[in-house]
Amino acid sequence: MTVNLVLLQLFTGLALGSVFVLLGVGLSLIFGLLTVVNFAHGAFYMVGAYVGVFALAHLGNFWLAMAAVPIIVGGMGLVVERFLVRPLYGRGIDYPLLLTFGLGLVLVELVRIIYGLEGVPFDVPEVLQGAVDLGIGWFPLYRLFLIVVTAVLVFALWLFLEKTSYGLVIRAGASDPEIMRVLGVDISTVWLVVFGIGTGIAGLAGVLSAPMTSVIPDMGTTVLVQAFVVTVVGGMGSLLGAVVAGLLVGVVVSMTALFYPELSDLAMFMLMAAVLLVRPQGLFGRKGLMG
Amino acid sequence: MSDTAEPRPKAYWSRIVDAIARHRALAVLVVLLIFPFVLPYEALASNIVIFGLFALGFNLVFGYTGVLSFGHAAFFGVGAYGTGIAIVHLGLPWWVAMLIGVLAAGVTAMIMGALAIRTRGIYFAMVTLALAQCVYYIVYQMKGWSGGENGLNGVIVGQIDLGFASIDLLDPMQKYFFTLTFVALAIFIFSRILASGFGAVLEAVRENEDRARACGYDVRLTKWLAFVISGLFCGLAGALNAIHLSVVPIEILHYHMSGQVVMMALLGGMGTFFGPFAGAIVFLLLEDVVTTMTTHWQLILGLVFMACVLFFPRGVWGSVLQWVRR
Amino acid sequence: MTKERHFKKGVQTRRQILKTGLAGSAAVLAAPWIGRPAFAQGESIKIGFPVPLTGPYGSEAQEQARCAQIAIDKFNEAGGLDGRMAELLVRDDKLKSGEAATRTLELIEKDGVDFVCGSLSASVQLAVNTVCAERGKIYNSISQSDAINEAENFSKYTFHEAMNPHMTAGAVGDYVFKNSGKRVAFLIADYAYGHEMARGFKVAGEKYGIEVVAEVKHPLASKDFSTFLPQIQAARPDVLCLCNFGFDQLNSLKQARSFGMKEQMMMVAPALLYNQRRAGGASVYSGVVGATNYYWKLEDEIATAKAFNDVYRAGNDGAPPSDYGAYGYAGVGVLLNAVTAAGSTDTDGVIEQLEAMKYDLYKGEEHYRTCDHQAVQSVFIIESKDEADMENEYDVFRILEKDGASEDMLRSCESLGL
Amino acid sequence: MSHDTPILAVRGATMRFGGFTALSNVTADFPVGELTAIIGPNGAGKSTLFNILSGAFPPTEGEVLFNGTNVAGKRQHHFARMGISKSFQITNVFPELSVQENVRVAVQAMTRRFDLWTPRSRYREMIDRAVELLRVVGLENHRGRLASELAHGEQRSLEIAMAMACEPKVLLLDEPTAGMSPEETVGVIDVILTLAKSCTIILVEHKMKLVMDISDQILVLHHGEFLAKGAPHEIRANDEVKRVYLGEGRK
Repeated sequence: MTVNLVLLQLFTGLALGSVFVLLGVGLSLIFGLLTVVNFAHGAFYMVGAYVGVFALAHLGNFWLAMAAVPIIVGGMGLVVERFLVRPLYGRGIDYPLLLTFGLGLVLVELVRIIYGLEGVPFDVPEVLQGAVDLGIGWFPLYRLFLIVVTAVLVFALWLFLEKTSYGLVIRAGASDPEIMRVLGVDISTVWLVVFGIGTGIAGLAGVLSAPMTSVIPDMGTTVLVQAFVVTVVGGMGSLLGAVVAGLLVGVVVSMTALFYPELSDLAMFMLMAAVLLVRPQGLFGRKGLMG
Repeated sequence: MSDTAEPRPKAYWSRIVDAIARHRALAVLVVLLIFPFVLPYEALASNIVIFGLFALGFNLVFGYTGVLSFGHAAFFGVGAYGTGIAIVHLGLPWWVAMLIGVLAAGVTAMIMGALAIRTRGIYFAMVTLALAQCVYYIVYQMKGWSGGENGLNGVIVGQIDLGFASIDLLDPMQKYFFTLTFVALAIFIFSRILASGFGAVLEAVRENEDRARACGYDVRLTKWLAFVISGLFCGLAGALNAIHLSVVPIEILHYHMSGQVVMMALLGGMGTFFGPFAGAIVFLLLEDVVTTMTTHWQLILGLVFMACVLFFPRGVWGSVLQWVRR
Repeated sequence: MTKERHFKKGVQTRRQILKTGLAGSAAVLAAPWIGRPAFAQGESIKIGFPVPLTGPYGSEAQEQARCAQIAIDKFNEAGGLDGRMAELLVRDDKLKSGEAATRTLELIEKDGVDFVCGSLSASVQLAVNTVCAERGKIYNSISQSDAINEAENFSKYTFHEAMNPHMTAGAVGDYVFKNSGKRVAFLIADYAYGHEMARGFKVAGEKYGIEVVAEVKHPLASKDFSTFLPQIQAARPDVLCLCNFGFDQLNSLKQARSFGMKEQMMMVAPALLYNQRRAGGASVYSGVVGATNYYWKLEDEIATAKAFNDVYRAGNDGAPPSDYGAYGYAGVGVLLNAVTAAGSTDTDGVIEQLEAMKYDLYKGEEHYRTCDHQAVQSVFIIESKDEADMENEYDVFRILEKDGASEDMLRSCESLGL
Repeated sequence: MSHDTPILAVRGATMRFGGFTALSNVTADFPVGELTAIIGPNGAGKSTLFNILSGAFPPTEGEVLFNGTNVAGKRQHHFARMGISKSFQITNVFPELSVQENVRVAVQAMTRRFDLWTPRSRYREMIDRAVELLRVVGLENHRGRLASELAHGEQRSLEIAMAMACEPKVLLLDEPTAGMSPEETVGVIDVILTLAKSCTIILVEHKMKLVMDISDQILVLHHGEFLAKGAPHEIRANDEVKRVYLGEGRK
C-alpha cells in the first residue's frame, strides 16, 4: 500500500462525500425548517434521474436536462407540500413521516409502470467522459465535475439563506414560526418554497448520480438512509453540518473501503452512532430541536 | 366513557367496545382462535399473530412510553437468530432454543437501550437505527453461525412431544395453535404489565417527563426498562418466526423490518392495546391479497398509507374507538 | 425505446399469465387465491413458481414466469398426463427469503402444489429448499448457487437446474487464464454467491499459475464503487474478475470504465446477463467476457433452442428469450417430462425419473448428477459486442467457446459431503 | 444534626449559562417549618435558584445542603425521593390521565416504582391517599375527569396535591397563584397555609401583598445576587429593597 494510494483514497472519499452532501442538503433543509422527516426523499431522487432520462430524450442536451430536472421535481415538491403535507402540520412528526413513506412507495411504483423494471441506460456526456491523471492516480472526470457542482450549489444556497431578504425570512421562520406570524409574513408560503427547494435538490442529485449508477426504480432506497445519516451526523437543519458531515462520511467510508472493504457500509452507521452518543444533537445541530 | 343517560344508536357499540376494553386479552384471544378458519391460509394467520406480537412489543416503547425507535428489527432478528442458531448449530431442544432467542434479544435491548436512552426525539430514532444496522452487519459477518446473506436454513423442529400429546409442526393448523399459545401468553403478560403500577409510570412518563421526574421517578431507568421489556416481546416474536418459517432470513434484521413495524403500529393506532394487532392484520392481509392480484401492490399499499394518514390519523383501531365513543 | 416492449409483457399479472397460457381451458380461469379451481378432468398438476416479480430483478422474474408458462402450454397441448392438465402458480417472493418461505408455505399448504420451481437469488432458493425438503416436495431451483449442492442443504427432493458458480467461474476462468495475462484482481460481492465465484476462478487458475494481485470485497448491493476501484487499479492487474451479479455488476463496470480501467485490463464477469447487458448499454459492456447458460443465437446450431425461441418470439413481438427466462422454461419443462415418464405425479416416481433422465429442452443434452441433483450442462463463454458489430438490438453477445456438458466441471461428490 | 440545622441551604451557589451569570454566589438558609418566599424583580435569578433547590440542575459552583449534607449534582428524582417536592411555574400535570390517577401516580413514586405485575387497581391504600389529598385541595368531586379538562386554577391545585403526594419535607412552589382569578387565589392560599403547618415551604412569587401576608421569611434577589433576607416587616423597611423595587418601577 503506497502513500499515493492512501492519498487517492482520501480524495476519493472527499469526492464521494460531495455526493453525500448533495443527497443530504435537501433533506436537512426540509427537516430543519419544517420538522418534516421526508421519507420520500429517495423517491424524489429517483424521479429526478428518470425526469433526466426523459428530458435528455426530448431536449437532447445533458446540460438542459440537468437544468430542467430540479425545476420539474421541485415543482412536484410544491404540489406535494401544498396538498398532502400541509394538512398535517401541527400533528407531530409521525404523520408526515408516514405520509411521505406512502408517497415514496407510490412514486416508485408509478415509475415502474411508466418505465418498467429493467432500468434505462444513461451515459456520461461526451465531454465529461474518461479519467484524469491527478499525479497520485487516475480519477474520473465526471466525479471532479460533481465536486464542482456541489460546491456551486452549496455556495448558492448559502448566499440565498444568508444574504437575501427571503433567506432571512426563512431562517427566522425556522427559529420561531410565531415571530413570522407577528411580523405578518405568510409562513405557509415559506414552507412551500423550502419544500420545493429541498425536493428540487433531491431531484438534481438523482440526475447527477444517474451516469454513475443504474437508473432503476429502486435506486432511491439506499439513498434515503445515506441522506439521513448525513443529516443526522451534521445536525438536522444545519447547512454547514450537512456539508461537513457529508465529506466526513465520504472519507470514513472510503478509508474503511481501503482497509476493511466489506465493512464500508457499516462504517457510516458506526460514525453516526458514535457522533450521536457523544453529541446527541449532531455536529452542528441546535440543542433541544425535536425534544 | 360517557355517562349520559340519553339513548343513542352508538351506545350499543360503545358498550361492546367497553366490554372489549375491560377484557382485552380475552377479546384478542377470541378473535385469534377463529382466525385460521377465516383467512386464506394458515401460514398467513401464523404470520399475522407473530407480527402482531412484534408490533405489540414495539408499541410498549412507541405508544405507551412515547419513544420512537427505528431499531426494533434488531430484537426481532436476534430472537430469531438466537433460536435458529441454538437449534441448527447447538442441537438444543426447541424450548431451550426459544428461551435463548428471547434472552439474546433482551440482552441486545439492554445494550442498545443503555446507549440510546440519553438521546431524545428523532435522534433517538436515528441512534436506534444506527445501532440496529450494526447488529445487522455483525450477524451478517458471523457467516459460520448465521449463514450470512444466505440466511440460516434448516431451523426444523418437526414433532414436539409433550408427554401427554404431540404436536406436528408440519401441520399448518397445529403450528398455528402452537404459535398462538405463546402469543396468548405474551398478550396476557403484556396486559398485566400495562395494568400494573409500572404501566402507570409509563403513562406518566409519556404524558409528562418533567412532572414524572419531579414526582421522584427515574425517567431514564423507566424508559430503559420499557425498552428491554419491549425487546423481550419482540424477541419472542422473532423466535416464533424462526420456528414458523424454518429459516431465518438476513432481511429480518434490516431496517426495513423496523420501518414495517412502525407502520403497523401507526396504521393500527399507536398507544391503543389492539392497535398493533389491527395494524398487523391490515398490513399483512392487504399485502397478501394485493400481491396476488397485481405486481403493483406497492402502489396500493402506498395509497392506503396516505389515505390513512390524511383521513384516519388515529389508525384503524383508534378510528373505530373514536367513532364508537363520539 | 426497446425496453418498452419488454415492459408491456412485464406487467402481466399472474392471472394474466395463467389466462393467456391456458386460454380455452376453463379449469384454471378462476383466480387461484379465491379458491381451488374447478377440475375439468381430475385435479390439475400444479407447479408452484415463487420468483421476485417485484424488486430489482422483476423483469428477469417475469420472464422466467413467461417461459415457464411456455413449458406448461407445451405439456397441455400434448394432452397433459392422460388428460390431466398442468397449471403454473406464480407467486411474488419479492427477492426476500422470509417472503419466499411464506409463499412456499402458501403454495404447499393452501394450493396443494405438486412441485415447486423457481427463485432468482442464492439465499431465497435455500429458504424455499428448506421449506420444500421439510415437507417432502420436489423443488427445482433455477438460480445459481454452490451451497444448494452441499450436504447441509441437499435433500433427495432438491434439484438444481441452474448452473452453479463453480461451473461458470471455472469455465470462464479456464478460457481467460489460458489466453490472457496471469496478474488477476478480484472484485467480490461479499456474500456466498460472490465468494463461490471467486473460489471457482481460483480453482481454475491454479493450473495456469495465476497471481492474485488484489482482492477487494464490497458489500452486497453497493451503489458506489469508487472507493473500491483505486486499490485494484493500483495493483495493475491484467484481468479483473467481477464476482458480483446484476446491478452490482453493471454499476461496478460503469464506474470502472470511468476510472479508465477498461483500457488497462480485461474485464471478466461469470454471470453475464442478457437483460443486464441491454439495460447497461453496449458501450459499458463491450469487450467484457463471461459465461451464460443460454444465448438465443444458439438456435443456429441447436434445434431445441430454435424451437423454444420460435414459440417465445411468437408471443413476445419477435423478441428472443433471455438466459434466466430459459431457466424457467427448462426448470418446469423437465419436471413435466419426468411426470410424463413416470406416468404420475407421485414424488418418488418423479424423483426416480429425474435422476435417470437425459433431456434436451433448449440447449443440448443435460442430466442430473445422482449425488447432488445438479444439472450437468454446457457452459457458453460469451463476449459482449461493440455497438458497431451488432446486427440488431438483440444481437449483444458473441459466442467464444462451448464447454460441453461434463461432470468434470463440478466439485466432487465427496467434497460436497455427499 | 442539631435542631438548628436548616433543612435546606445553599452555600455560594453560582449558575452560569454560557457567558451569562444567572446567579452569583448566593448563600441562604431555609429553616425547618418556615415558609420562605423568594422575591426579586425580573431577571433576579429567582427561577434559577428555585431550579437549583429543587434539583432540576446543579449549580455551576457552590453547594446545596439538605439537612447539612451536600446534594448538589444528584439527579432530579433523587431530590424528590429525599423529600424535596416541587410544583412548576407553568401548569404541569399529566393531561390525559384522570385527576385521581395524577395524584395516585405521584403517591406511587414513593414506593412501587417497578412493580410489573400487581394491577394498580389493587393499590387500595394509594388510592385512598390520593382521594384524601384531593380533598385537601378541594378537588375530590373531580376525581374521574381528565386533568386536561380542569380549569387553570384547578390544575394548579391538582399540582399542589401531586407535590404533597411524596410526603415532602420541603415543598417548593413556583408562582403557585400565577394566572389565577382572585377567588382561586384565595383558595390556593388557604391550601398553602394548611400545608405550612406540616412542612417547610419555599415559594417564588411576585405578588408582593401575598408574600408579605403569608411568609415567615423573605429572601430578596437582585441581578442574580443576594440582596436581603428577613421577616416581612424587616424587608418592608429595607432601603435597598425599596430602591430596587421603586427603581425598577420607574422605568
